[in-house]
Amino acid sequence: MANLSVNIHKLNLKNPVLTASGTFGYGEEFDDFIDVNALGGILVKATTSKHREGNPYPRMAETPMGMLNAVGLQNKGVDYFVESIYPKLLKYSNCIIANVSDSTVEGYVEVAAKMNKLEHISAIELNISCPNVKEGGMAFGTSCPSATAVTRAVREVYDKTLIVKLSPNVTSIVEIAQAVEAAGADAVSLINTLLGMAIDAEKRKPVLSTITGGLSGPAIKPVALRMVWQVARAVKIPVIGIGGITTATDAIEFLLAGASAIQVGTANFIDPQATTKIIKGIEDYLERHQISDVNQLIGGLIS
Amino acid sequence: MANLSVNIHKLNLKNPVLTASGTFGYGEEFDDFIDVNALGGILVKATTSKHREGNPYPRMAETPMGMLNAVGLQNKGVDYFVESIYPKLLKYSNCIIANVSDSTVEGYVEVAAKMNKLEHISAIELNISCPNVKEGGMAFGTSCPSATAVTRAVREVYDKTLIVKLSPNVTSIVEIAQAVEAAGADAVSLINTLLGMAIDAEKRKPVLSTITGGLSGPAIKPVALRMVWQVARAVKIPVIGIGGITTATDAIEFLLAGASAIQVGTANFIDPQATTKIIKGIEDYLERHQISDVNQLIGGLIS
Amino acid sequence: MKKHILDFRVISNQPLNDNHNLLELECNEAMPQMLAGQFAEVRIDGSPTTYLRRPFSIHRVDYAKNTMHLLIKSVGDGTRSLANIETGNSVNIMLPLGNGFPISENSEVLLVGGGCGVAPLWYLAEQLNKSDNKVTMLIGGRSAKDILLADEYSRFGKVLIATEDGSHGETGMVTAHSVFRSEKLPFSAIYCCGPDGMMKAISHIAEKQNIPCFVSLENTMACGIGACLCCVVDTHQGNRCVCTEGPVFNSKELKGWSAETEVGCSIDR
Amino acid sequence: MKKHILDFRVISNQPLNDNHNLLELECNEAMPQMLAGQFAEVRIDGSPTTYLRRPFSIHRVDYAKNTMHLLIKSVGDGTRSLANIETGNSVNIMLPLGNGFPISENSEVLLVGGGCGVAPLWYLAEQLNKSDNKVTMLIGGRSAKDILLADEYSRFGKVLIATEDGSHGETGMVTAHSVFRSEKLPFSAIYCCGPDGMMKAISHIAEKQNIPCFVSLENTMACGIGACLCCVVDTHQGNRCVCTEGPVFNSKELKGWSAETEVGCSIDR
Ligand SMILES: Cc1cc2nc3c(=O)[nH]c(=O)nc-3n(C[C@H](O)[C@H](O)[C@H](O)COP(=O)(O)OP(=O)(O)OC[C@H]3O[C@@H](n4cnc5c(N)ncnc54)[C@H](O)[C@@H]3O)c2cc1C
Ligand SMILES: Cc1cc2nc3c(=O)[nH]c(=O)nc-3n(C[C@H](O)[C@H](O)[C@H](O)COP(=O)(O)OP(=O)(O)OC[C@H]3O[C@@H](n4cnc5c(N)ncnc54)[C@H](O)[C@@H]3O)c2cc1C
Ligand SMILES: Cc1cc2nc3c(=O)[nH]c(=O)nc-3n(C[C@H](O)[C@H](O)[C@H](O)COP(=O)(O)O)c2cc1C
Ligand SMILES: Cc1cc2nc3c(=O)[nH]c(=O)nc-3n(C[C@H](O)[C@H](O)[C@H](O)COP(=O)(O)O)c2cc1C
Ligand code: FES
Ligand code: FES
Repeated sequence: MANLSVNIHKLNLKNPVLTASGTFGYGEEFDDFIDVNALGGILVKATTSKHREGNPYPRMAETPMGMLNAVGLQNKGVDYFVESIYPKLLKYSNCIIANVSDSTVEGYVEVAAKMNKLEHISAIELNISCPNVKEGGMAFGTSCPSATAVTRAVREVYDKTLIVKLSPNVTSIVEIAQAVEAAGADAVSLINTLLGMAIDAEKRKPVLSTITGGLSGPAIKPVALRMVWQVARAVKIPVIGIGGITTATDAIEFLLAGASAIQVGTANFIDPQATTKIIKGIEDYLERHQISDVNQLIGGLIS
Repeated sequence: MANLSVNIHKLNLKNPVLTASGTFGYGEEFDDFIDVNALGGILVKATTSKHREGNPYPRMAETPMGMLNAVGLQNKGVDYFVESIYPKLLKYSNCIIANVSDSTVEGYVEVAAKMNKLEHISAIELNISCPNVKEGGMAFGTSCPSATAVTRAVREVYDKTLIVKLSPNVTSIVEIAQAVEAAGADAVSLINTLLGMAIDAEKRKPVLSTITGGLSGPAIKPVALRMVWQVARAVKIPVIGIGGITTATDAIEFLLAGASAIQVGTANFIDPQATTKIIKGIEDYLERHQISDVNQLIGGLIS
Repeated sequence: MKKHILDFRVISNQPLNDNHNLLELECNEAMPQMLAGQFAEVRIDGSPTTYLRRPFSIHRVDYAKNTMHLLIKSVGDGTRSLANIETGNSVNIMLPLGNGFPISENSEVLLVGGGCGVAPLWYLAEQLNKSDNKVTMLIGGRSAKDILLADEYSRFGKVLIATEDGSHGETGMVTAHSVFRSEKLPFSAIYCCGPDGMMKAISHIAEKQNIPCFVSLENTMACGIGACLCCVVDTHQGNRCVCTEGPVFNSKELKGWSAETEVGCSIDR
Repeated sequence: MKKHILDFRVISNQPLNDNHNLLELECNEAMPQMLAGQFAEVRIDGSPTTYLRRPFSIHRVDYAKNTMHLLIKSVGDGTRSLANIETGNSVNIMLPLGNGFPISENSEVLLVGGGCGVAPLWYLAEQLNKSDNKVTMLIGGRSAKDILLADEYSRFGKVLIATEDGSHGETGMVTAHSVFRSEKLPFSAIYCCGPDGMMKAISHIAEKQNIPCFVSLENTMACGIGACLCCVVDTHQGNRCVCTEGPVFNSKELKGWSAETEVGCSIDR
């Protein structure tokens, strides 16, 4: 059987299939449907320095082959995470990555420093791209100086693998990727959601309480694939591809575009077994194409 | 019956439904299917200063609820347009708008100046947002100084209604909109296509000859709606909404978000009668909601 | 309770009126145990405008036949597509989801359903009946044709009807039904499902008489399993997920539903 | 020719082999006139992954019955969805599109089809036969089961078969068929539809003997009516649209198909 394991900086993943933060809860929501340990790893939902209630309802709107969300980083804060959630995550033996968010540099640093002490959290993903919070969030990820500042500050307190998650709502995602690489990121993941909006024509009102929200799902795949391709050619650190991945074919497209691993997000909602099916599909593809190592697919477009 | 007519600067449109450039040919392609004169107006395909062959095949890839194109402004140049195409357009009595593209400011100015002399072309739409040409195109629309420069230069030679078509591939479309407003644009239209990519996993190759291309169709509607809403609140000139509009409900959502008119693009391919069905649907909506004038919908979100 | 993802086969699709259909679905495997008030997330195939699954209450369960019923009201593309499904077709469903109604024993209970809100009440009435409760069921609607399956419920207890136009049962809203015209209602619990406005009105009546009122909420859901946090409702304990912590709530827990006093502890179910 | 957008009803769906189906479709209105070689753009309903219409050659036309046939090869979601369509279902179709084959008169002509490429040749053979041509039809495929509808064509002329494994007709590629083993082929025109490689090889043979060769091209299409410019092919006159200026081209017009000499004028059709 072909080798499926890939490396992201110091992380050795048994396969390149991860879950996208905010779409996979803390893993246990999927225990009934799949063997979570079969995945390359899981990214748990965002943790901030303080407890956050998130945005008011409604938080979701369906769109053509996609959805908008305006969850707004609802979570109980890093201390609760350390005390009550982390212990539950210990049952998983694969790679557990925390998604770190906040509205201030100090907040990011606080969360990262506390995560640094958790042995079983092998990496953090810095979410500088959440479009659903009034302050911070996406703002950090849409300019090079602020992206650099938060990455550098977190780098100082975080020793393990530091992944920075990029916003697609920018003129040049390549510039931001290069900035965070220079600031010490060990890998970048992209894309977070595209900023979008839905209106209920009958009620003449925005559907979401926050008016705008983050677009995810197959609809955004072509944009995500383009950005992964652009960034993978422009940085030396590994790239993790995210955006609309639903099938093994989608995943392989991202690997070919240059991603070393991928995250499955919204697809988990439609099929909670999507991730394990994707792993199986990648295996089948490798066998059919007689490729012995999945690493041969990474950036493996034929020209 | 409710009033459907709207104004875009000096243009009086009999209804707010236009066609998007590059998706409606020169109108005649649709003569067999609809009464083209029933539309508020038509935007014909891009005209550049010189003949252009466009990009090599393949130029198209289907994506989830959308498509990528890489046509690359194929057209026979402005002189051919004036001599051979313009006369054929005279059979239409509604508003004919030319879409002006090029790779240099001089080129844009040349085309605009020649269009200025054509009596029956009542406006031009400056395409500073085409992602499918190596030079110029989108580059003009992704920075304020270059968007300002091309708008100002064209403004000097063009007397009638000047619409500037904005690129969504930017960090802040509001800033660009404000820049072209200050530079003399009479209206803005948005969005052009999002830059995307498709890969054929089996062949391990990009699908498009140009690797990346422009994403259109329902998939991009939430992004387009958000941008129209943002821009409409930030500029005083009228906004024309574009992006994934397929049904009357879609069109009404854009009007509610602040668009004074809308353009139907990719939907023409799936249903060449989409435009006239949308007009009918808007009428029905107005009647059902007992609204006597479509202008009451423009920016008419209830809060 | 273990959640499952299963294929079902449509064995009948019965139109009840203009816009309601009753689907009977047979499970391809042994159907898991489910509680009254739990729901299912149904994948709608062949509807290009329906990307996410759609939540529906578990209407009836027949373990002997290995079938389940869903009651579908056509409101959009997803529900219309289900309403048009043909016998023999396969449907992919995640279930059982959510918490379910608490089942009292040896009491007198009232069930109130409005419109399609009767959906979870069939299975509930059956369970309550089995647990030796005296069941009264009050069904409301615009007019006679909106009163769904009233006869069917009579096997579990007394059935009362209220229609706004008086074409069936008492005239007026359910909330104005004579059953409520008592200083001291005989019920130890009220169970309610229907439009928010109706449920709020019923919960006010219940609260005044200090009767626990359990309401089943709807919400826009993306995942149905607590993974996305899209389906929150504002409670006195903060935002809670309708899909995992609901869909059934004690109305006292919900902000803006009753007197705005903090309830010290969550109601036991 | 006026283009129409029409609803058709599936009156039969006949599987021809593993992955080919023959659909007979009845038009809800009087069917317009169509030319052999023209195509139709079919909207595929109920396939969420199929957003654009799909182009198919007009396989047969029966004006008396007001029906048309399409020959469908299942290659992806759109074609699979069509192959599974049930009798009685409605299909929305734009037609007739493209230019069609030039129809010679009183001549001897050769038709070459490979795989699903026989699709436009039925109607073409019928038209050529009606115009008093002596028709020879050469059909190629991997093996016997890939040779579709060969018997049906015999009513229009001689049918020759070539299979790579020799299970039907001559062994080998169509291009190696003995019909070509003549210094002076008797044909005044060759019509060809199939994989590009096959069509190129046939066009080389034709060119050597100075016989006009008309090929029907495939291409990825978004609109089918010349509005999007997505479907271009590189010709000696620059990029041309397959949907309006094709799908039939004289092979000499196509860049990289024959000797790379400029052809002065477009071939009259
Ligand atoms: C726990 C639960 C149980 C339910 N039980 C039933 C049931 O037994 N029978 C039944 O017919 N319906 C039930 N519903 C409602 C049903 O899920 C929606 O009517 C359905 O999702 C609408 O899908 P659609 O594609 O037809 O409509 P859409 O086109 O998606 O929307 C049409 C209208 O329905 C609203 N809507 C969309 N999605 C939802 C949603 N998830 N919940 C509520 N409203 C929504 C929209 O705002 C819009 O006004 C239940 C909902 C929940 C949350
Ligand atoms: C003028 C014309 C006439 C045709 N006539 C017939 C016919 O009579 N019978 C028949 O079975 N097929 C015919 N085709 C091909 C048919 O259109 C494609 O097979 C079909 O569009 C594939 O759709 P899909 O959703 O099944 O596959 P997809 O999932 O879209 O793609 C599967 C494979 O088909 C290729 N493909 C996708 N779209 C097209 C396209 N528009 N043209 C060519 N290849 C494509 C893809 O690159 C991919 O390799 C014709 C095509 C053209 C342009
Ligand atoms: C409901 C929801 C919640 C999300 N929450 C987070 C989050 O907390 N942190 C984060 O970095 N990304 C979050 N995301 C973004 C996803 O991780 C992912 O980047 C995005 O959805 C695109 O991938 P997809 O198309 O596969 O869903 C969220 C997405 C959704 C749909
Ligand atoms: C095939 C194709 C060609 C296009 N050509 C042009 C063009 O020449 N000029 C231009 O300004 N926009 C062009 N566009 C962009 C459209 O006008 C429109 O902005 C975009 O497609 C989004 O709208 P839609 O989703 O309704 O298609 C083209 C789009 C497509 C799909
Ligand atoms: S629907 Fe996802 S958490 Fe409830
Ligand atoms: S398919 Fe649109 S021009 Fe040919």
